[in-house]
Amino acid sequence: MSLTNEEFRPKIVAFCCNWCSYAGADLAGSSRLSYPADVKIIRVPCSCRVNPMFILRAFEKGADGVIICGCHPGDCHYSTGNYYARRRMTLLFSMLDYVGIERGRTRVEWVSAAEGVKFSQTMNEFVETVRSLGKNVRLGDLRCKN
Amino acid sequence: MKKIKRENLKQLFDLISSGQRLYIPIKKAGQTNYGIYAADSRVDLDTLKTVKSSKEAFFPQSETLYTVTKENRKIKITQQELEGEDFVLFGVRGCDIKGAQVLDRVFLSSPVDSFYEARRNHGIIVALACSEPEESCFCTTFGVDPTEPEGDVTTWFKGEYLYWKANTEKGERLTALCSELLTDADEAAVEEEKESIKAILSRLPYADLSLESWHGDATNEKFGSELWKELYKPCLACGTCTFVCPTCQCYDLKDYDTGSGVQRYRCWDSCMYSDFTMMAHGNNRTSQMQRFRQRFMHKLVYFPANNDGMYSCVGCGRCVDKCPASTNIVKVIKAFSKEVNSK
Amino acid sequence: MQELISRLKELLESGSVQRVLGWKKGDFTFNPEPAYFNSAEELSEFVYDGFCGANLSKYMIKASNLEGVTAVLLKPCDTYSFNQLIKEHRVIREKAYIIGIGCKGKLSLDAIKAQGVKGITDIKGAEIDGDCNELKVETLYGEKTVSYKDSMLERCHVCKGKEHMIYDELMLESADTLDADRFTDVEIIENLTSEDKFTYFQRELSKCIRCNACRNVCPACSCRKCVFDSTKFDSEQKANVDPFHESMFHIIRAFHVAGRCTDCGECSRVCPQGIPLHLFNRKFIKDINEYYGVFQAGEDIGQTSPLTDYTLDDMEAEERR
Amino acid sequence: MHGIGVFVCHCGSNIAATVDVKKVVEMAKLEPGVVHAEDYQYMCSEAGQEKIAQAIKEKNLSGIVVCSCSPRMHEATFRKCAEKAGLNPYMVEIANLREQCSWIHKDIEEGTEKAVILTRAAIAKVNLNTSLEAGESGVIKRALVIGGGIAGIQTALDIADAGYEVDIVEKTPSIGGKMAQLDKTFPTLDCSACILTPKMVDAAAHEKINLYTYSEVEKVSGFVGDFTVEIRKKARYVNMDKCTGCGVCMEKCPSKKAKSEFNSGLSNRPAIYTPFAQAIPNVPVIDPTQCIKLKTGKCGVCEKFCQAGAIDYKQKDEVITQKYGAIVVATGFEVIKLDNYDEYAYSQSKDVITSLELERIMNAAGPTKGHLERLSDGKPPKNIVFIQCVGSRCAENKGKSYCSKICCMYTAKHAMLIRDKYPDVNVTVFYIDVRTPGKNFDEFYRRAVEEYGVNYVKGQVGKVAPQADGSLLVHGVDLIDGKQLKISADMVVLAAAIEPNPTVRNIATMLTASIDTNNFLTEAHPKLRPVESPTAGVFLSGVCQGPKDIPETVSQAGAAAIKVVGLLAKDKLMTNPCTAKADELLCNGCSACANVCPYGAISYEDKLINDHGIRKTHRVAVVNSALCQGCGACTVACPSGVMDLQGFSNRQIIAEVDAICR
Repeated sequence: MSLTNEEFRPKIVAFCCNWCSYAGADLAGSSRLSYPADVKIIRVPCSCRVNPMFILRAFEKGADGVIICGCHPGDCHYSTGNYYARRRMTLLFSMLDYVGIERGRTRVEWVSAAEGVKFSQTMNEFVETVRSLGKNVRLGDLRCKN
Repeated sequence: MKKIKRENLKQLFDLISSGQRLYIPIKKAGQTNYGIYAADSRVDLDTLKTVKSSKEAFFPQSETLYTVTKENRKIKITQQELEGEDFVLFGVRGCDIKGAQVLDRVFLSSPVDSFYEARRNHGIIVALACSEPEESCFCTTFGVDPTEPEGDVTTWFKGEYLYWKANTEKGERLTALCSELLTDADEAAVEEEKESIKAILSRLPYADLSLESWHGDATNEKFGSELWKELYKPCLACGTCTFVCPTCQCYDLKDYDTGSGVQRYRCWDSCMYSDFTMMAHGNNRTSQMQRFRQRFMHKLVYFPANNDGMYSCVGCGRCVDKCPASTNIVKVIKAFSKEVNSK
Repeated sequence: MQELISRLKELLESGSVQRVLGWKKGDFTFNPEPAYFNSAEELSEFVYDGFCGANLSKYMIKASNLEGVTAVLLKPCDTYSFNQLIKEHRVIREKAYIIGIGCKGKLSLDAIKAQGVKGITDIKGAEIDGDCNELKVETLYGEKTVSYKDSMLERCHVCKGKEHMIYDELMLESADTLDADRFTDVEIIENLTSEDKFTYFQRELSKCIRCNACRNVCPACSCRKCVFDSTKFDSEQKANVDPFHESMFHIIRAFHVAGRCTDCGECSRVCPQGIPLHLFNRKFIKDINEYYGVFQAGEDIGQTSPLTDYTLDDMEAEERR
Repeated sequence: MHGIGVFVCHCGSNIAATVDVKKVVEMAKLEPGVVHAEDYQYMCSEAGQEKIAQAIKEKNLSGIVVCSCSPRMHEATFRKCAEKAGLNPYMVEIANLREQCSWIHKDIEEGTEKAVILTRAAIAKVNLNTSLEAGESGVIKRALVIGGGIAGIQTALDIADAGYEVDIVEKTPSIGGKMAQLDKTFPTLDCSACILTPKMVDAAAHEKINLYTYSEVEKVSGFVGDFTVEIRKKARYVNMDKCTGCGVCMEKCPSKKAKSEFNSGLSNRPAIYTPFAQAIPNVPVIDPTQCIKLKTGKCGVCEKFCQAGAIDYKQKDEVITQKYGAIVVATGFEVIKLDNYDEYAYSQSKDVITSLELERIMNAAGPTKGHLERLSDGKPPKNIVFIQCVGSRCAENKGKSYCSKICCMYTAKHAMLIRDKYPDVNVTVFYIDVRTPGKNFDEFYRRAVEEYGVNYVKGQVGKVAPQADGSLLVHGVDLIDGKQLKISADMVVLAAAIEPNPTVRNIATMLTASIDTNNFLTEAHPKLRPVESPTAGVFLSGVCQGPKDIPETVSQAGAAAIKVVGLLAKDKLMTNPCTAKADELLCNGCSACANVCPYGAISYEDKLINDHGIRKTHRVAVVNSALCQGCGACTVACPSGVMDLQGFSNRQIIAEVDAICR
């Protein structure tokens, strides 16, 4: 069913909170902690800015995995944003799971500005998981799969 | 007149579909709709009405018209290829066939819709008489004969057999293709079946539904009626009636960016929607009453006015069955005749 | 029933309400439609029986803009929706005089037809005054008898109970119709393999014709302009052009009503393709109950909706089962 | 008409080594809207910025993308550069080609491919950017301090000294707070009243400070720079202008059964009272629950004796409305209720007391006139046991998980004072740890042990059992010796945990300031913004933010004051333009957005909306851009997508998604 060959390069969209994970990604960069180039980061002010529409849109247009990174619970720059994000994403991802979208294609991770190592590790793991799942064929617009 | 045993129908479908696409009512997840036949399809010719009508075979819910791609800073337009292969549309009821005739008026009059035309030319219709009409049927009001629907081939179920009569040259070709499975039959059984259907038709609850006062010249009289202000009220403004309707033909044109090009496609639209024909200045029908009125005025007044008296309702009764608010064209027709009678 | 009509007349004649929002007889016994009655005379057309399934709370959004007070007939389950609409400022409480009416289970013509009944011309036994045990169905092809229970809408088998959450007065008795657990089907799907889940939903959703009946009937879908009709996200969709859009629409719709959906079952009732749309909403309800504590939208106006709330130690997305 | 300029930075070799910048430039030129693309060694350098400015002017660019290091590094730089060149600073987007591309990808092909995609995403976004203007709002030059303890007093004094008007709202009849109840203070052992009262007097006398005692904040609306607050001045039944503070009324009052709050309930007070002798204002209040006249209509003794004619039984609560530019919360603490700790027999024996009660007993103005005696029989105690961490550092749900921070030090103080004054009294202290991080704190504790011979036992007390002879049998354990101990004591002092004043919940709600699970107010940042609340214009002073001793409280009070002064000194506040905005044409007015807004920035108005010629009044959301901090929580709560975030709009993010997935 799924393509699992070595050559498969998944498209990964990472939504990162400006105050923590995006800075964590910067730290991973300045510490030269590599992770696959498949990961492309979109900067958002807070994990609570991530609308389920964005996630489905990414899958629609051909993403193979979507990851949301925010501040650790309790550390939100806006004090409550990641708490809302946590509920939203828990429910949304549970729903995607329920309609048969492989669980490994979605993930939420809390990464602080100081956690460059965690950022890089998380991305390495996530890409590996998505790669093992192969191309996303269940949740995408077929017209985009050229 | 030919016939084939019911139990051999699968062979017939396999045979037809071996050389061309076969659209046929298929039961999937509890509902029967037209679909492309495959060996494992659950063909369902017993359900009288598919949820969606057969119009989809000629006028799909959405279809790409052309694609725009970009090469460096230049753009390139590629037209979608027209239907180029024959296909068979099997088990079409009289109402849906009449529906196609209504659509022909729209899409085949100048300027001709080439996408529709190509499909229409390549489609071979195998009609099926309605052995068991249902309570919501009122096709006879619109001049449909469900005892002998006009297709390239007309078929009847009677007892063990499906009776088969080719009407056109296309129909003869299909008959020839299936000749190994069809055996000769006399007309008696079919005549008997037609009589049986007629008997039921006369007992249908809507058998007496009258279109008196509904005609192309009724615009002024009907448009301003106070009745609309009450009739529309249950309407939820969904598109169920328009999407199950065999004659609704409105569509929207939209673009979709696939990332490697933009596809311009058209898709069904519904005059019941608040954003139907939305323009920069807003909408020309601003209330649901107006939208509701438009649908019925179009079917029963404007369309006959422009099409030699042909109504764009065929009496299939799908909207009667499916309206979530139990409002429908029959209630509208009746409301007005009550008004006429009370005057 | 007579008592109800008398009371409605009284309300209209006394001028304490300007109109009644109820049901009008259809041209069959089984297709009454939601209707307004502006005078006592008009009530001759009034009906309330097992086929009056529509949740009139949704109509109260518009009725709240009308002059004066509308007497609205709400079944116990409809009152949850009404409460939720008050909470969201979509209806005006003072504009409604709520008659909490009894309910003995609402009928589904599809469920009756699914019992092999064709060409129905008349159905008796759905009267609210009756015992609602059996339906006598007259058809073009003879008379049949079906059990009332087997002919009920899915939602009535998982009834939330006979209690009205909000009302000004109560009329008519209700019956217990609960005989199933509402999460059973969700659990069955949850236990499928990912592949089977996908196959199941694709089969169901491939039938969707995007008529928007589910959305337009839904009391929680009360947006003045739905995202799927607007360009807010570049998200306008008019048709299920692609299997993706079938899923997208229903997932997002369910998400948007999560924590607000009262599980009134209208979406499944009206779907012309018989898609069990409640399975989406119930999944969210089940998850919310399990993850954040049992919550019933519309039960208590003062309660915070689970999606506009949080606790510091909520479960992480990765911890879900 | 769009004209986008793309500027690709080499960052020396930081980017150029693993990204083919020329290729990025060439690919960028093919993107829609791009009319100019170039690369340069260092875009952030003066010469680089000059190139950008020149291109903006010459090509009349409507937006620019700078492909460089992280926006966290130089976004501000390039925005300024754009602004100088006449382009709105919010028409700038950064593609992060260094930290998130060149530095982590070694392969030039891979790096270039990703760089092209990141650039594409930034171009897609900037195509949808709109010019944003930072808004301005005025500042009302007046501050409100909620709470009149040492934290509130100090904050008010510091603000007032800087020249701004300050109001203190104190719910009890006098300012002074908990510190007024203390006898001595550690680590210097000076008299609490001696250092506090002058400050109270200063506050009362300060021309910029206005006291609202016996008053409570009832409603808060508005936002940073412009809060409107309703304050309820509870009826004192004594005319403050007429009262001379002679005290005759209190002496003559026949109703003397009320427990004195000031003496922790250890003595009684009259129905008409001032909490303590040095109360400020020195104007009594009548406790309506105790006053015979107010309860039955008979009596009127105080009125009869009041020569100033200040008694007014008809006085009513008064609600005043005042505007403020900043609000400081200084609501302080309470000692926890000891209901969950009955193993220490607090409810069973009068000789089991809290440390705060001991403060009163030791105080010359206290119930025992400062004599150390048992409350049961008035006898001097011979053996006193102190139990630490009662309700603090509690693992179970029984008490508080946190350390109350002040108990170790005040217990050392108490032990020392007792041993100093009554050398024959044995003092034992049961402790989990002794925590003395503070200037001269550990020295203080060691003096208690070494010089004053206080017996510190590391271990916990399981039970205090009152005996028939009136003594208390303390069952403890000595963890160092590993022995069970039974000590016969005649007084047990509990170092009960402190918790935020329960009124803070209500106040936090009014201020939309967040509180943590323990009801302490949350600071904007635990390290870098410890005296600010996440709600702009709201500041934190004292224990309401977390347990503190007096010196810490006073320093935080000063810090809060300087933050307030910094705010009030501004004439205009610049607001972050990346705020949420509702499309009122389509808003449902459902309140979903307001329910998730941490700043209370969203309100609703009934507005006449013209929807393509159809005019109707709708309830629509209105975002106060001065309050909105731009988190975007509301945008997702909004089902119809009507609430959008400027600078990170739905369509902008969607465009980025599309560009990346293309």
